Amino acid sequence: MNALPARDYPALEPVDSRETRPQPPVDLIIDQAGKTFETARGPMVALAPISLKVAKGSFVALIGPSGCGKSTLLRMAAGLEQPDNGAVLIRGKHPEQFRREGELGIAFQDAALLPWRSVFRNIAFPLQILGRSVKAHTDKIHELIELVGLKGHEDSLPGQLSGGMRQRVAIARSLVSDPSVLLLDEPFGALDQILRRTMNVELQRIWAARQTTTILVTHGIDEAVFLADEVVVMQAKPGRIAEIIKIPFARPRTPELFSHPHFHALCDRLMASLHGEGHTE
Amino acid sequence: MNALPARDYPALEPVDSRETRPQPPVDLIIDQAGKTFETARGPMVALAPISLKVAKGSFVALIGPSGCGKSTLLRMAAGLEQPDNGAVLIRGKHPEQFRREGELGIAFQDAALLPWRSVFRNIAFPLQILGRSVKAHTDKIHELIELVGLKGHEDSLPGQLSGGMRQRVAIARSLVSDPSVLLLDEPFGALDQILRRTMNVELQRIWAARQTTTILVTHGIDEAVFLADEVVVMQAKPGRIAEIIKIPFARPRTPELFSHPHFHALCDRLMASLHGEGHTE
Amino acid sequence: MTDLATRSNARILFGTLLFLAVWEFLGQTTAWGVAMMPAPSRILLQFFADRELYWLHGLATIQTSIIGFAIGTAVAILAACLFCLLPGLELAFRGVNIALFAMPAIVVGPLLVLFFTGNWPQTILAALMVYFPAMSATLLGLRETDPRLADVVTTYGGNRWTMFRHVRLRGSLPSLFAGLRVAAPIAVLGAVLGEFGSGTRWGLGSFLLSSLPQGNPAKLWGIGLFSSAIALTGYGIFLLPARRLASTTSAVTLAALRPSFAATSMRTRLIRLALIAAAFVLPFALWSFGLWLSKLNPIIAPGPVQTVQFLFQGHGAAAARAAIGHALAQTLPIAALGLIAGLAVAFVLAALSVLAPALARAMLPFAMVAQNMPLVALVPFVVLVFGRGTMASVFMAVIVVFFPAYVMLNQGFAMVPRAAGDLVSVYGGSRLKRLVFVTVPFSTGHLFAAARLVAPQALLGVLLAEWLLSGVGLGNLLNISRGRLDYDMIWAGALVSILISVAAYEAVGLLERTVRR
Amino acid sequence: AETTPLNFQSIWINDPEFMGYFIAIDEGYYKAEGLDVNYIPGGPDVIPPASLLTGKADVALTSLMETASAVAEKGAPFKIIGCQFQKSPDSVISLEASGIKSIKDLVGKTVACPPLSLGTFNVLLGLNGVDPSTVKIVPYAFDPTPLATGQVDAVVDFMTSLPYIVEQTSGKKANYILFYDSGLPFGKDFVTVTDDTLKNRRKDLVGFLRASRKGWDEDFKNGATYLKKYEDTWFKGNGYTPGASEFHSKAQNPLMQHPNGVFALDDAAIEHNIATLEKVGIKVTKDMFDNSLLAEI
Ligand SMILES: Nc1ncnc2c1ncn2[C@@H]1O[C@H](COP(=O)(O)OP(=O)(O)OP(=O)(O)O)[C@@H](O)[C@H]1O
Ligand SMILES: Nc1ncnc2c1ncn2[C@@H]1O[C@H](COP(=O)(O)OP(=O)(O)OP(=O)(O)O)[C@@H](O)[C@H]1O
Ligand SMILES: [Mg+2]
Ligand SMILES: [Mg+2]
Repeated sequence: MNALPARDYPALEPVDSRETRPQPPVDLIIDQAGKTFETARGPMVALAPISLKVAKGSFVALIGPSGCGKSTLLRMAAGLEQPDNGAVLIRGKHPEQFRREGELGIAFQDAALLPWRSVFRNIAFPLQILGRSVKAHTDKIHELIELVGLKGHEDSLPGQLSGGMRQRVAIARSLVSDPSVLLLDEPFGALDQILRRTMNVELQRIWAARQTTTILVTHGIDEAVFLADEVVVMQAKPGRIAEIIKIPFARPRTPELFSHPHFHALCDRLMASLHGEGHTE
Repeated sequence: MNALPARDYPALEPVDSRETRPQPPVDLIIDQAGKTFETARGPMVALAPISLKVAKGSFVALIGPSGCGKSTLLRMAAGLEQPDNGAVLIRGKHPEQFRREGELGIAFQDAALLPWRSVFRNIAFPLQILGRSVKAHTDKIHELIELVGLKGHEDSLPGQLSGGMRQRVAIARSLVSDPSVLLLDEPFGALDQILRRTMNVELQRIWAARQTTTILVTHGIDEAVFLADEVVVMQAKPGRIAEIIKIPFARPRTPELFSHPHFHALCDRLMASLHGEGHTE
Repeated sequence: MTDLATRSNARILFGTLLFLAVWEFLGQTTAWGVAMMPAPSRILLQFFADRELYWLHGLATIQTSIIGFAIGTAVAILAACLFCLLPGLELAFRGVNIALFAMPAIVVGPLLVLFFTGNWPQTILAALMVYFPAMSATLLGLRETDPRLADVVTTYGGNRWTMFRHVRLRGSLPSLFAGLRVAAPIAVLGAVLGEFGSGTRWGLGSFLLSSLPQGNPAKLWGIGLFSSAIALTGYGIFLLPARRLASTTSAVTLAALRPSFAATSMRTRLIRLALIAAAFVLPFALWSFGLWLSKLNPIIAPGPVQTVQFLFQGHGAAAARAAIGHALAQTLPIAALGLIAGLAVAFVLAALSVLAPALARAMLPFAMVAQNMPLVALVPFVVLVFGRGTMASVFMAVIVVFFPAYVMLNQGFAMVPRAAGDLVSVYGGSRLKRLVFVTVPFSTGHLFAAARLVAPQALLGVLLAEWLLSGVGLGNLLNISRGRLDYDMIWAGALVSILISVAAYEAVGLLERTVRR
Repeated sequence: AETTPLNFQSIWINDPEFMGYFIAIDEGYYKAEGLDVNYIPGGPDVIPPASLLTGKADVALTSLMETASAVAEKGAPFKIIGCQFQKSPDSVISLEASGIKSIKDLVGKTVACPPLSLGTFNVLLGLNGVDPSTVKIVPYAFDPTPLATGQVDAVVDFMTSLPYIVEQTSGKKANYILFYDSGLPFGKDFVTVTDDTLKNRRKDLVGFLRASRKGWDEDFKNGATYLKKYEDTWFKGNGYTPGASEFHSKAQNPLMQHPNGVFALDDAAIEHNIATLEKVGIKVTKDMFDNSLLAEI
């Protein structure tokens, strides 16, 4: 099963085990894809061949030690890195094909803003690339600016923003194109806890409203448990998937969940898995 | 008291209230220093005039919402930004004077690695700037590389590292010159929780061993409470100091502290202060 | 800080005044001063007496420079965009590009005069001289983009064109303006040079030519300084937006990856080889085509075949080769020296703009004057100071070489992200340390671009020196051949010097690829 | 009356060297011959024979060596139909104080020579028994300063303006030695056309020579008037002071005048020129000259 035909929409095969739900189609398939970088000191295995399926409309959190290949996995899903072998398919298409449809939203680990564009115009950037009208989306952009708490900073340049503010611009930018697949690489890393919580809730709202298939890389275990349907725990050396843990809490989840004992139990379970103490499936 | 004479070593005036300890000298004095940036849309107050004293050998954590001026404060202390008014003195000297002594270590919010230098040579960079021998410090650099868990990556270029690995290089770099004043701007933001805890403990060890006066900007409330003698809570619009909270736990603190009820109480207290519910002194 | 700046500005003002005073004194009192370095007051008086002529000649030169500048830079920018979008095209046209730039004026000038009338010969010469530097600078800016931004564009399905339109174009603005800064004075230089040769009645070049035999150094210096002033104005206009552009264009944070350099990702070796072949053939093809189109008499304009035959066939071939070889043996070492020295001077001046910005600002006008002083007017002075030997030729080459290199370097230095500089500052590093450890490594791209740009130029500078000063080498050979209407020799010489320039250009490229890998 | 256009390529920028043509234009002498003369000034980059070859010019003033070597070595189809300067103003000019009185005196001296004249100058030295290696030769680029300041002992240049300039600027008197008088008799500013033009436009060429001669004759008579007049027209902006123009005009007239009128190209002169060419290594025949048009004036 090394090379899936590009157009072959895969049969349903839920990674999600809540049997009561109808089995949704799979949005992202990573099939035995690994990534080795050539360096001056020989090959460097960033990701051992891994397989992962993400159901349409589901929320998956990626968690794992620094350097275990989370960003690499995400970049592979976005088609920015080619897997050495195996296949990566989004909606049955190669990432290069899929992203041209404008259904992909992405926030990189590094904000990657255009230094000469204001906050507003940075957020509008994906629209321009996708050839959509910025004018028609002005309201939407202003909403997003408000959502990430940057009202009043519309005309600021990236050089005039704090680190956290830049990251928030990147979050808003990833949402502006109304993506149906959203890839977020530690988007809340530079935010304070209060803002982080707010953003978590907002992200859940957006995700629920639009059924956006979301992959979130995070170091916040609580955040992962709060937001995700499934948490993918990765391990390093070589980068691989150690365990996939389902999060059973009902939706919508409210901030109260953070203090629920079941929540803490799951967090502890995750922590253990991170420590390498989880059972490997 | 707008302009302190540069050589005037200030009298002891402990911000620390543990009366049993002898009052240590003050290492950093910020005296009514504010910072306003000129932007195209008029002035932007990043920091209202604030005052702060950091005792020699103490550990201060800075915490506050994104954009409240934490980085600006740190950059002011390093002499990278000039306050509009008021004075900033480290060890009774202007920061520009002080940093020439090679007693200052800093880790920026953004890793700021030089892309053409390997991990090893990035860490060695401050030594070269200070005119110290890199060769004589080879062992030290390798120790630091091991400390931040980058063994085997000595020769990697920044472009070949993950986000968290880059941040760790920056941490190692801030320690390489054996600074007696250490400024850390969210150094652990991109690290996973396990590594973060390890680094916290290591940082405490280094701090204790060398009596390094440390200012740490962080969004991790638990981290702040675990590490600091005092937590400075800031608020935004305009950036200002809302409250300074003393952390009374005995040293050395062990990871067990994280599950101590007093610890949680203090964290909650801090959270409340962050929410703006704390009493303003 | 501001206080410090005013103080250093005041010091510079004082220095300038002192300089003028010394000049005045020497120019008034010493015999050689009177003859070769007339006092400022005499220059001014002469200027005043000639004011009506300055109006007539100056206006013509300004007009010619502006039109030449506009044509040259417009073509340059367009070409740079095309070359950026289609890297293969750049490779294929490299031969033509360098040939256009490296063609000795001694060959181009007479041809332009033959084919164009009115102000066009000098206008086109200005445009030709402007094209390559402006194109190189723009292309560099278009190519050196932050890899992080490329990722953003790619994930939104952007292609080469969207990347170009939204990222590269804006990101290249600082370099583009650097290109315009190089181009503006060169346009003036080209206009003056063209006017000097073309026999036109109006223009500072013809003013200079007619004033040369008058033995009135104050007049020559006046003309030189006046054209320098025009050039400096052009430079200044494009300097104005530079600082703001640099600060809004350089990244806020340091990218972990270096900008990907040379976007030549040719699919296969074969295509690359084909393009290199095209690069080699294209100039010759255009040469033949141009001749065919113009129906020029082969006595004046031999085709490629005739030129190669001249060098390798028939009874005179060996003698011709020997003559060129002998000339090259004299020219090349000096050109190499001039290139290195010119780059060194450019580097020192650019470094000064980091180490002692006020001083650099103060020195720049002098450097600009040296670059724009018509070399013919400088000759007696150069002879006085350097004699007519190697030193004089190297000096002339340096004058020609350093300016474009300086602007490119300075531009590169200005683009270093703030974060990198901060890092040095917090460890109390001096400006020198910042230069050595951050600024220079960061701007290797610009460093090599500067070297590539001026590699052909050094040869041109030496040719000029040989023509005016030393009377040896290739420059002299070309000049004498012109007097004998020996166009076979002239074109052969031009061909050889162009080939050498291409080789120098490629050598720098090779060095860059090795260093930046 | 109908006029036919005739493009005339001059050899240098506007100065008194071309007075006669200016007069002929301004006073309508060409028009009277049915010619509409388009005067194209010269300059360092202008190569008059090349203008003939490209058809940019119908008539050109050329220098002997340039034209002859093109004819001899490249087979260029040129014909010389007249000669403005019977004696070329090419000279070795030195300060009176230097004591250089003949070419022989140049031994051990530094001479600035335009690279273009270098070959001829070397021959000149040889003819006068001077070993060229005993003279230090440096390039000369129109500027009299080196001579005035003593950087060089002598320069090779036209004697029509340099002696005056040197005296004006330095107060030192300058002498000159004509090449013509030192073993290299040749003319300057040869009226040159291509074989085709000669064949097809003979009448126009004769008209051109006639009108030009009339212009020069007028100059010889009333030169001062025209010098004054041209200060603001033909000579405007050329850097000459009125004094320099006057000197130039006066100095050149004896070199142009000939009993048979300006442009005369008698057989003796042709022989001289051919002989001189042979001395500098260029072999041409009488065929390069055609003095039959002058006879028709
Ligand atoms: N371009 C590259 N060349 C060589 N090695 C690379 C490259 N990119 C990534 N790596 C290596 O691949 C591994 C995984 O990197 P990746 O960025 O995916 O980690 P990560 O899980 O995102 O870590 P973090 O949480 O620190 O961001 C790392 O060990 C890194 O050194
Ligand atoms: N160069 C600048 N020009 C204009 N405004 C600036 C500049 N630098 C910072 N600011 C503003 O100053 C305020 C404080 O910025 P600072 O970077 O200190 O925040 P911070 O507390 O570090 O935030 P974060 O946690 O997001 O890093 C922000 O509102 C920012 O917009
Ligand atoms: Mg990552
Ligand atoms: Mg910050």
